[in-house]
Amino acid sequence: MEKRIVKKGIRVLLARLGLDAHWRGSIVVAHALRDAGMEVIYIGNQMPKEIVETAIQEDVDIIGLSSLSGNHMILAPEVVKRLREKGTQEIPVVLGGTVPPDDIPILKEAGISGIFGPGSSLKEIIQFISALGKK
Amino acid sequence: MQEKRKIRILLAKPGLDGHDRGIKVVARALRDAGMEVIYSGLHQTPEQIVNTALQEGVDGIGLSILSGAHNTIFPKMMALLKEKGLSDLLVFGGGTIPPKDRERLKTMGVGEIFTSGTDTRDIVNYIKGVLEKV
Amino acid sequence: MAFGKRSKRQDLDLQSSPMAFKNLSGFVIDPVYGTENIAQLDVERDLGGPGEFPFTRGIHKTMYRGRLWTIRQLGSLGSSGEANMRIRNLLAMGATGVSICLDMPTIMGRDSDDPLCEGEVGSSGGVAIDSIADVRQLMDGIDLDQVSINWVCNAQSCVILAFFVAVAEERGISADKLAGTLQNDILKEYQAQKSYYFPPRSSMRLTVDTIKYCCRHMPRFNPISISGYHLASAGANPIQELAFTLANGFTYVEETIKAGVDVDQFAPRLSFFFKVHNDFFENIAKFRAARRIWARAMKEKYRAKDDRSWLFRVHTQTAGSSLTAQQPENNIIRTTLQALSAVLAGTQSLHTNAFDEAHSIPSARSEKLALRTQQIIAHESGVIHTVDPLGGSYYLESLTNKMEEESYRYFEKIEQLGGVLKGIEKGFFQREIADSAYQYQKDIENKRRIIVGLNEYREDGEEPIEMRETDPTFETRKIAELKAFKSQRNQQRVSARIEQIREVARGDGDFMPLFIEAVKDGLTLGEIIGAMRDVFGEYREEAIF
Amino acid sequence: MKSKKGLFNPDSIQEIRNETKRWEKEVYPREKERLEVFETLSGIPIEAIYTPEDTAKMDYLRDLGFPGEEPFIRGVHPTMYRGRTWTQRQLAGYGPPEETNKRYKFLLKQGANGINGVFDYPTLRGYDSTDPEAYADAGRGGVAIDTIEDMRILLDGIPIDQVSSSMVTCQPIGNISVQSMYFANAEAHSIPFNKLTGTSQNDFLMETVVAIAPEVLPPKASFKLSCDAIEYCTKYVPRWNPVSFAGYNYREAGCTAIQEVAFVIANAIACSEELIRRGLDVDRFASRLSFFFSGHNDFFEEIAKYRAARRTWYRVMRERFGAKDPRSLALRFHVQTAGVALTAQQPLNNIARAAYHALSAVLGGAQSVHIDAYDEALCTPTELSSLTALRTQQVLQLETRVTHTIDPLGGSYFVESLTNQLEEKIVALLNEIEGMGGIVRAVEKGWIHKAISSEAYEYQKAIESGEMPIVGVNCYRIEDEKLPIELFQVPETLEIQRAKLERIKKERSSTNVQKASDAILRCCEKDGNLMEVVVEGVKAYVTEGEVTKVLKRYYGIWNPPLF
Repeated sequence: MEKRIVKKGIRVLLARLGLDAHWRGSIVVAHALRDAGMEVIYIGNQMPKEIVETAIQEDVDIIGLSSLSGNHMILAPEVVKRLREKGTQEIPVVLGGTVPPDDIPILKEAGISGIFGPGSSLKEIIQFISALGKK
Repeated sequence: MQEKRKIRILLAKPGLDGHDRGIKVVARALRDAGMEVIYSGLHQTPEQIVNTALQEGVDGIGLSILSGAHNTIFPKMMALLKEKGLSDLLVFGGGTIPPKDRERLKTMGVGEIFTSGTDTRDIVNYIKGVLEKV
Repeated sequence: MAFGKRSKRQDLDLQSSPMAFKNLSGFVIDPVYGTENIAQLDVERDLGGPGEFPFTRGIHKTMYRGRLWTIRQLGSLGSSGEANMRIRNLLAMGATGVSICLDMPTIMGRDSDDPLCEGEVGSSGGVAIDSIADVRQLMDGIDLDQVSINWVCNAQSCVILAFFVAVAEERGISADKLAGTLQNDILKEYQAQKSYYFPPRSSMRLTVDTIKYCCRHMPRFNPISISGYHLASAGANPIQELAFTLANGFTYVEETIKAGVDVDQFAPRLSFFFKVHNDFFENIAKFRAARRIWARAMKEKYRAKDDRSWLFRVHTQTAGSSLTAQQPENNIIRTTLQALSAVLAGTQSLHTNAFDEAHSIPSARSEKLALRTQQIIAHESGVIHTVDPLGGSYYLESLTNKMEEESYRYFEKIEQLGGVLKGIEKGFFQREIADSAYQYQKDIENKRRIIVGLNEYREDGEEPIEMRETDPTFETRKIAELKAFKSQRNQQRVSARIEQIREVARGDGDFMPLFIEAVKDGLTLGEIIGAMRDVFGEYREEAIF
Repeated sequence: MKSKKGLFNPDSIQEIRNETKRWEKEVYPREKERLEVFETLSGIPIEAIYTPEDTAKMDYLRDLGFPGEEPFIRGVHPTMYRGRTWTQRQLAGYGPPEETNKRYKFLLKQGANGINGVFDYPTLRGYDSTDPEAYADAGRGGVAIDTIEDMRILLDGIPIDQVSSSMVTCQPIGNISVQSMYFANAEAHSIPFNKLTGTSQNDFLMETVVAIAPEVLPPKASFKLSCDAIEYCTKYVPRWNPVSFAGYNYREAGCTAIQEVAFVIANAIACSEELIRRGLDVDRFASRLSFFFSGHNDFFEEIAKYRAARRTWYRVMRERFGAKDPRSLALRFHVQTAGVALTAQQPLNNIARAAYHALSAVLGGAQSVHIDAYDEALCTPTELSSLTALRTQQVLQLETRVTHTIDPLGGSYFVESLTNQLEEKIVALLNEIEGMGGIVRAVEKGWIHKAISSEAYEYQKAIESGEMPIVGVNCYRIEDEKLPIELFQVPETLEIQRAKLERIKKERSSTNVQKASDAILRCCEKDGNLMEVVVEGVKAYVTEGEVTKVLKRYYGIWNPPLF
């Protein structure tokens, strides 16, 4: 418990889902979150299992996922499911990338807290994550 | 052997618009294809056009309309031709005419409507196809 | 230099392409241009700095570093109420100027209730203007002293201007605050566009009348936009467009000087209107040559002293005639490239066509995309960061020189004919243009000129695109409105005004002040034009093709 | 006659200089400027006006010359587009090979002059579709290839001895299998290797820097695989371009135009040194090294970039490697219009962007061009959007007449001056990389990663501050926009691939598979050319994933610096 009190910033785990090669968006977000005073653990491409394990191990406040390949409908809900299995469903999951509008309600239903499509601004993302982290 | 009579076509520009590039190009193309072409010039009323057709004894009339007045002018033309007993005259048109209107005009007896991008050879072939068969 | 010889590889040219390496004006293009092609170019004499004589590199010192070009889109639709909505919408989306087109009856100087106009009221995507009431509605809620309005009117310009000034005065805005342009170029009507009523010399008198009025009372307003665009639409190739437009310009200068106005009083308000077609570099060379020729002529021939009199200020529109009805999305690409060439050429104002224009009046969606195209070039491409970025290019400089030379050749020919008005009467321009139009069509049909989706890569069974429908009840409503308007006028004053107009027409007095008063009394466009027609008579050209 | 060696004679330059000074001091300040800074996308300041003074130091014959001749700045071929226009490459690939094959046939029928394969993420990175790390990405972003049978299906009915193929096998780890399958498939159809034309990407930076993920091959190993493929093609497939240095992707990831060119050339220098070390003569392989650039927003900087790249490459090949064959000295390149410049907002606006991106490539003298489809920021291109992209190429080639003369901007004071400045900065960056011990070392140190990712961040910040306007994103935005276009749905891939893999694994000879895998491992041990054994391996139906496993077992894995 003490650890939580001295903790300076919000801890965010950022991962790219599956094998998606698009790098730029998640890196830019990583930079921005760090500049906004958060601690960022960036693990690159990972599958849901590794993402959830790292999240628990690193005791993060939020998980940010990036996917531009179209695999989000399979893998993002999988992350939430595995969090639930481990009893750590309080860690919110946020997704960024190429998400068609029709997929958004389905992903929200599956437990994704926030979705950021192409053209989202860093400011919106930072604000959203800060608000989530403060809860 | 009797020499074949040349096809005579009246090209006319009814209504108010002055876009005569298309009709002049067609006029030259028909002439180069061996037809006799009478070009009416601008701003002709349907009455004037039908009178010219009658006087010149043409085989067909081509109307160019880019102003959007085709739905008014064609029906008038067709009615006048009928009145004068010229219903069997070939009438065709060209200009900015949407597909839906094209269909409607054809059911009124307009032979063919040519729109932007038409190859003039298609117009020549069409006219010859209709008139040389007769 | 031996290089010139080495470059003549005609055998290879023919193998690779069915087209010869020529531009739209028919100039033969060399494989590569180098210093020797512009050996005669004297940078100081022929280029100058931006904003410096002879203005080849641009008429303003800062050009787009100082101010972007005016993004001017078309805001007109059948009724003045609808057009008003569209104008407001365009301004809200970031357009910085609007053009207003008229419907066919207005263009022909007739009111909506004229029997000759049946079926054409609100046609061609233009606004139907009969009376001051229409312009009042059209301008409702628009800041007349802020927005620059381009009135695409010609033979009827004097009446439209009267409506505009009268409406502004009603709203407490004096004429000297109004910005904008009248097209008012009657010469090109006889040469190409063919919307005229009176014999050329009477029409010229009206044009000069409006120029005089604007010089005295409307310092921010361009009384004329000397238009090559329509010459090109009717078929003129770029060199004809350039030469004929400038020749027309010189004619207006001469006629206005003849009417007793000092050249420096009106020349700064003359403006031009060009088309940009498919040939990218030829477009750019055309503008640069135009600036240089105009500046030299104004300074050296017409002895203008004010440096603003030397400036060739130009509005540009992308080529409607280059658009295809087939595969309309392809037109977005053409328009983008044409718009880019206009910007590289240093235009003052630009209109980009909507991609569905070959089919119908632009839909709201296609209109927005056309506007965005300009904004993307302005804000994203970075081409606006320096003035005349292509200046010095061997190819472009050489092409600019060539266009200038060829223009002088045309000027000589026109001179020999006895000037532009004589040339019109002899059908010279009409024939030149018709020749080029026919040549263009033949080039397309035998594939010497390729248009994608039209004579190459054509597809059958295309899905038609959505098109804007015109409202079939509009005509009846408009006629009813006009009837109501007429019934409220003081009929005696109307008749008196008509007689006054006939009187001035018979003499040589000024029209504009009278027109402004007349439209305030409710005279319609058709009545004013009609009154003049009684005196001037009607002009009919011989139907040649 | 005055000297024509320089662009202008010295007297007139002095006069122009004086006049320019006067104009800048007295005339220009009379009007106000709209912005505080005017600069290119890579940050080079732009002057209000360029005059002969800016090109005064140039020597026409030395610095510009003629097309097809040193220093190749005006173009690599004597006739350029008057002889042959650029190749229109429109990338296509999605789902299982059965589906992509149909799209290839559609595009060829529409006038495309080659096929251009993009591969799904598992294929690019050396996985089979069914791999537990990979299944969610099967068929996404490209076509799925697991075995030689997939290659056969992909190319079915396409005359690969007549049309050229461009294969975006960006990472050497995936390239070695896919390219082997392509060659082995040609052999099975009795097509001689000297009839095969095309390009594969095969860029080790793509594996270790740009598309970084944990657990990739170490830079040295990835670099070796890349060089193996180049060596193999040099010896056996003489008309194939075995590498295409993917500046495009570096740029997409965030770097500037200057870095883009410097990194590809540094990469090409490293490859050349390695191949010379292996005993090949520079003129045997250099003409087959090809380059891949991005066509981004800054119109003139892009044109200057292509020209500067040609002159820099010429100087590197001539001065550093002593190449003599003109084809070794001429930098040939493919351009793709910048995906990163497209917006998901108001997607049709992208047609306008891509049109002038492509125009700048053409004015820069590209050998082939791919134009992005307008829906690329949203999904895999639909048939309509990919057709519109192809039409953009055709409009440029056939209607604009920019192809009628060579290097039409040559001589432009602005373009020439920008070309010189870019070249200078590229050379400076090349020297910096050289000082670090070359590109492989710079990658190992994480230096390239850092350079790219900080530029990406700067770019995004510039957009968000409004300093870099993007229409529809940070200006002229429409709230609650409804997507006016139809999005593409990726067809079912995984189950189709799974069924094929299961069947193949049952039917193939496991002894042959074992033998082939052993041969690959032995080749690693004795540092032989791996391509030679992989080509044999795929004939025995060894899957891509199996090849990867052997390679990773021997070379180990590397965790690159992630950001």
